[in-house]
Amino acid sequence: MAENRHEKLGLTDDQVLEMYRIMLTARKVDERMWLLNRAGKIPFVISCQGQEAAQVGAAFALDRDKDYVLPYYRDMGVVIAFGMTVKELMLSGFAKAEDPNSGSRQMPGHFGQKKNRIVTGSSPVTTQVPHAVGIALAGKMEKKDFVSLVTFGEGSSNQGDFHEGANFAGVHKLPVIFMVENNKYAISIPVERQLACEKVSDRAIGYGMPGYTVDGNDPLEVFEVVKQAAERGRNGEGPTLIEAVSYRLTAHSSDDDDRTYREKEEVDEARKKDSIITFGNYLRSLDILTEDIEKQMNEEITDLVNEATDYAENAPYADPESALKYVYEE
Amino acid sequence: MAENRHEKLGLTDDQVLEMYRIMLTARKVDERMWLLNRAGKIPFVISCQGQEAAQVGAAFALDRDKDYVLPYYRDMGVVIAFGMTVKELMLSGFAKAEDPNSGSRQMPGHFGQKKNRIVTGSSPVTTQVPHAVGIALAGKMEKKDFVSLVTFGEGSSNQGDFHEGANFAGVHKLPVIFMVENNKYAISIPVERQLACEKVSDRAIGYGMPGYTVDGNDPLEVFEVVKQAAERGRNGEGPTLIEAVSYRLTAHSSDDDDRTYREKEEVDEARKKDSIITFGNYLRSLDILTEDIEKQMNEEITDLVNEATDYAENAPYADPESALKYVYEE
Amino acid sequence: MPVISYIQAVTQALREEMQRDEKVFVLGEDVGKRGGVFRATDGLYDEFGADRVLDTPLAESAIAGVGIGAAMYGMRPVAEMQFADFIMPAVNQIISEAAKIRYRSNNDWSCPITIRAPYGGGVHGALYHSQSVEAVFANQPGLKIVMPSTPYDVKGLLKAAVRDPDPVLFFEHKRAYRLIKGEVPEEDYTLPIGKADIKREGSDITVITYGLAVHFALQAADKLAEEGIDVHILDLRTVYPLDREAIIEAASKTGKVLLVSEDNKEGGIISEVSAIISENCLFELDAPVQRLAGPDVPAMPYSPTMEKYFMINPDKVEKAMRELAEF
Amino acid sequence: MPVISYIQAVTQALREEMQRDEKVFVLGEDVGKRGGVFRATDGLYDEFGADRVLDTPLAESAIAGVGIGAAMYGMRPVAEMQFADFIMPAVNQIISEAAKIRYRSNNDWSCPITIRAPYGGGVHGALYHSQSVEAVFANQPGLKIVMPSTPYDVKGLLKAAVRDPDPVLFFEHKRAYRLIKGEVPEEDYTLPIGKADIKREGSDITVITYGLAVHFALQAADKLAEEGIDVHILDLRTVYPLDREAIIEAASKTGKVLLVSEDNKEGGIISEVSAIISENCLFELDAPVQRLAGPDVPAMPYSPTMEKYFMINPDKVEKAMRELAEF
Ligand SMILES: Cc1ncc(C[n+]2csc(CCOP(=O)(O)OP(=O)(O)O)c2C)c(N)n1
Ligand SMILES: Cc1ncc(C[n+]2csc(CCOP(=O)(O)OP(=O)(O)O)c2C)c(N)n1
Ligand SMILES: [Mg+2]
Ligand SMILES: [Mg+2]
Repeated sequence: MAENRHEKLGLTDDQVLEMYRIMLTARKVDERMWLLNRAGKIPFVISCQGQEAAQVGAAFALDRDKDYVLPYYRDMGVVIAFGMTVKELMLSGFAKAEDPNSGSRQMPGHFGQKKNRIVTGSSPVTTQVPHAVGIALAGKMEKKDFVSLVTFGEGSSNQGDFHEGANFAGVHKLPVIFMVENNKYAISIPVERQLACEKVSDRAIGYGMPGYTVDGNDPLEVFEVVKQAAERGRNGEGPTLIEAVSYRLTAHSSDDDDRTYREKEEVDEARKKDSIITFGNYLRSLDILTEDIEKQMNEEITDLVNEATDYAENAPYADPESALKYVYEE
Repeated sequence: MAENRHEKLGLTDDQVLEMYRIMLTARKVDERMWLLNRAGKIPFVISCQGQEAAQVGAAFALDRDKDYVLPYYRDMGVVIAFGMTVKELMLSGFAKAEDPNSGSRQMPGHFGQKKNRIVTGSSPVTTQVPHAVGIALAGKMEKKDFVSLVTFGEGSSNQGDFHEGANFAGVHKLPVIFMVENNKYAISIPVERQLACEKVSDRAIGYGMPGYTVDGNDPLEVFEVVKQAAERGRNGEGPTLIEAVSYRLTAHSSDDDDRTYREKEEVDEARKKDSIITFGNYLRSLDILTEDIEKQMNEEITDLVNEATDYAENAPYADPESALKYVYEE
Repeated sequence: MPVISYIQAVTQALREEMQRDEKVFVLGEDVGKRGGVFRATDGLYDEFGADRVLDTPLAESAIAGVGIGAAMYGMRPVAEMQFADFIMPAVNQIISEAAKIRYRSNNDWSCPITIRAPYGGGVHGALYHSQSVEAVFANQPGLKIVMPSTPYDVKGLLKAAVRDPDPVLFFEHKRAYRLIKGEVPEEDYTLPIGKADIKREGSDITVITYGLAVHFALQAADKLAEEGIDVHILDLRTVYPLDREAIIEAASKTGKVLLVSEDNKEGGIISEVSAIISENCLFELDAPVQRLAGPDVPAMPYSPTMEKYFMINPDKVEKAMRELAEF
Repeated sequence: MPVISYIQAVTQALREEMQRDEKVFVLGEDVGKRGGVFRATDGLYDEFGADRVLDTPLAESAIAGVGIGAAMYGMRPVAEMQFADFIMPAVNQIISEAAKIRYRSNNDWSCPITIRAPYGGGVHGALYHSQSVEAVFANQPGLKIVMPSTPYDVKGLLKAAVRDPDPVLFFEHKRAYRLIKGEVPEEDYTLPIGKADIKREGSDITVITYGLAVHFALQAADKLAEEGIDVHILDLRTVYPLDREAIIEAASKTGKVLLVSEDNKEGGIISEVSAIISENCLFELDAPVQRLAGPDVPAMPYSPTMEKYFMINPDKVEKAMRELAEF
């Protein structure tokens, strides 16, 4: 039996089970999206696969009734944890009018849902970083005690907006958590041809904030460091930079073919550390994820995904002329 | 008598005297520009005062027949060392047609002179940083062994272009020397409200390069570290980040009034460390800058500045219609 | 009514909006203690403190981006770009983000930010402190671009911009700052963004312009009036999206139209004005729609000779008006 | 002559220019081993190696800025922006730097860079993978903007861009990449940047357009020909600076002009075309100059219904042509 690590972090058995359920839900939605794409039913998929642990670990470390998240396109785990439903995700995948993220104006993965404090995002990478700083600034001005969590890929940490946003947060000691999901690739470019530093967290000192690199396949490690960062933020101690290292298990997107630039062996090796397996094993070895629970969970999620798929597939497209709406306030 | 420090660095007495001469020349040209500005004869001045030691120390550490410099607007010391004449500087100050930097299209301080490998610069800060990387890249592709030196203020190190350029140079191990002239202010903003890091050189590790912070009032300290950086660059060991700390002795520019945001006492204190005084004293104490030499040097420089002023004042303006030239190759 | 300068109108508008609404705050380079390099935020730091008159690091993309984040949260940020020329690093935040936030979220989120910047030439500012940059943004639905000409318009439109639920770029002519003075009421008022304004009624020729050039046109019109040429002057005020009705009406009124802009000629705001007229008023026109603008060189040079050659001025406007009147 | 696709013409031009001149090199995101996300640089990595087909970090301002530095040194960089939508972070480098280097240095320095980017919609690309961005840059003297419509033009103009002594933005329509095929000679040739091209001679109405819309116009013209309406089609090819003579000639030829663009309507390239016509051809016109363009919304949505609503297509062009012919 493995050592119980989550208790020390203040997490109950129910909570870790819930974390696992969300990770698994994200994975299953993602897998379904690929099937639908290959069947010609949805035009585009971009995956969370391999990053669910970091996403759900981070989300659980926040106050999901108060804090703001600025996810990037892979963060299905974050947005499910923050309240987006599987049906809503499927509506987005099928580009249907009811998609709450964008009313089917944006591709899937471009999350946004105000009622859940999921801040609308775009395609050009890293633009959300200064937004997270601005939201934290607003909170500070209004004497609120929320924090903002912004995520992005390791490649995206090379954009100027990362640098400018991080320094701004550092100077003004704002409660922002910058979390890099280092999945070792930016499309075809491996991390060592993307970044000259050893760890992305090495950049933290340049902005006067602490930096941590953690195992992104371990939701508990991520939970712990994000929890501390959120506390620092709420205490007025400023921002934190966190790097969660995992691996991108799929091609970059449904338009990509990763066999042209990386070896199958490398991917297979990474699959062994897949958090769905490793965190599942942790929970199994502690008898938290029992056979019964697992069976039931699988069934529930599958039902959810099936229903959502059916619903979304049959849902109506937006009216053509609705393309004219909401350029400005109406 | 002070300890002789320059010999160990491989600098002869003549060379350090020449360094001092260029520092003093830059200072005197700058002082004259202010007088001319106050007399209503030239519309704008932006100063090198307080940064001459770093500029000349760095320039002397390079191969001035081979290396490229991408100076910023305060770098009169750099460009004089690289071959720009006092007359040329005055032509630029007076906005006369013969200004070699821009044919009087740009304000003074916007240096550029191809024959001396002084790369043309603009007003938006930090854009020159990626250019320096591109020039180093070209050199590497062509198997040349020159390095490029790019300078900018500490405030400007917050621009995205610094981050993007530095990381690019780091990944591709290019022979670039990034030198921050930290003069403690960006217009009215003191460094501690500009940067969240303790030292700008703390940013180096984020780009996988060594970073050094040195006394920018000491041309020998700057010389030493830039010399090493140039060697690293030529040996294919990649870029270096150097921070030279001094103080901006004048207002930001002739349009600024620094009394609105900083105390006279602070400026007076900084004046005591003025390199023109301290490096002068070093040379005097070693009997290198004797009374005779100093007198003669002062006279020569004053004559040079006088002649240049007269020449530039009487030189013709550009033809109005020449504004239409050189938008594209002609 | 008190007479104040163009820049005083900026400061007054900001002060009053900050007093009116706690969610309004100012951010930018040197806007705090220094009160801005042009002193547009003069006194605000003392009145509202460092938190609401926020000196930022030197990074325009962050100034815009942090402001956008705060605006999405529900604040009313007024970001200053020190010179319009230095808005370029923030283009991605403005075009990809601010302009598209409402649309891309299907009206779930919005971005009520105002971005102010001094633009324009004739101040020995050389290539990078003289530019007109509006054309870069004047094709981005979701944005509004305001370029006022008088203190009255500045104050009313800046207040409207701050209260606007969508992003507004507010470009102030830096040479107008101290040169242009005018009456401004003491009571609170706003002016409608998106509406052009007739600055002079006339019947012989129509001049459509904006910014400092409005004053050049007014001066030239006074001269031509002595010769019996009666000039109608429309001040666009909002250059994007344009006030099509006002343009069509003004062009149709005289059938002879001169468009004036300080910006380069090709691809400027007045090209769109011309296209609107062409689409709608062809059979009302008695002469080709003329454009007077800067030459197509990158920007105006530093040297006084070349700067003067580039800049439009009352004489150039007068000459173009006379030629059109005589057509 | 061999028939190749639009994207093959891109690749051929790059390969041949790299073979011809050692100073030519390619840089961008995923251009190396991956051969580009659209495979425009397919095979170049194997032929020329990692140094001349340079995978860069994910940072567009650096891609442009490093390219500009190399160009100032004397190289001939061809930078790729992965999508035109992602050129926005590089706007400062392109507008403040590339465009102004020759001018600001009084001809001492120059910047012979080519910046390629796939633009345009109709590929389910949604808001940020469908945009036309040319209008952002089409008011910046010092730049040239090329937007070819056929494989022949692509190859000849891309080669000309690489050899051009000044910065060229080269926008390739991503839907044309595999859709449009055409004959391309095997011998080396270039086409003149700055020159429009008559794609169809006709005498009843004139259509002026560029990019993929040229093909829509040609298709529509074939249909109208059956009804006896003879359409003249001018392909701008270079959208900045515009070929004024060719525009004036084409407009004057029929007196009825339809301008077509996939971009939003207000402030686009065709506004300037209209202004040129208005200034020069007023008395040759038999109908108002019409514009057919995308609606003024930020960009085309993802959902197929709304995307189709936004995009121009042969039917919309045909309808607008017929209306004009019947005017
Ligand atoms: C500004 C910008 N440039 C280019 C792209 C195209 N693009 C989309 S994702 C991507 C790679 C991102 O890599 P990384 O940041 O590591 O995130 P990952 O996809 O690996 O999670 C690129 C180049 C983009 N979306 N935005
Ligand atoms: C992109 C950009 N933004 C703003 C300015 C206006 N500006 C000119 S110098 C300056 C301060 C620069 O400070 P620093 O980098 O520390 O250099 P210093 O002047 O102190 O040498 C500012 C804000 C500019 N030139 N470019
Ligand atoms: Mg990645
Ligand atoms: Mg400084």
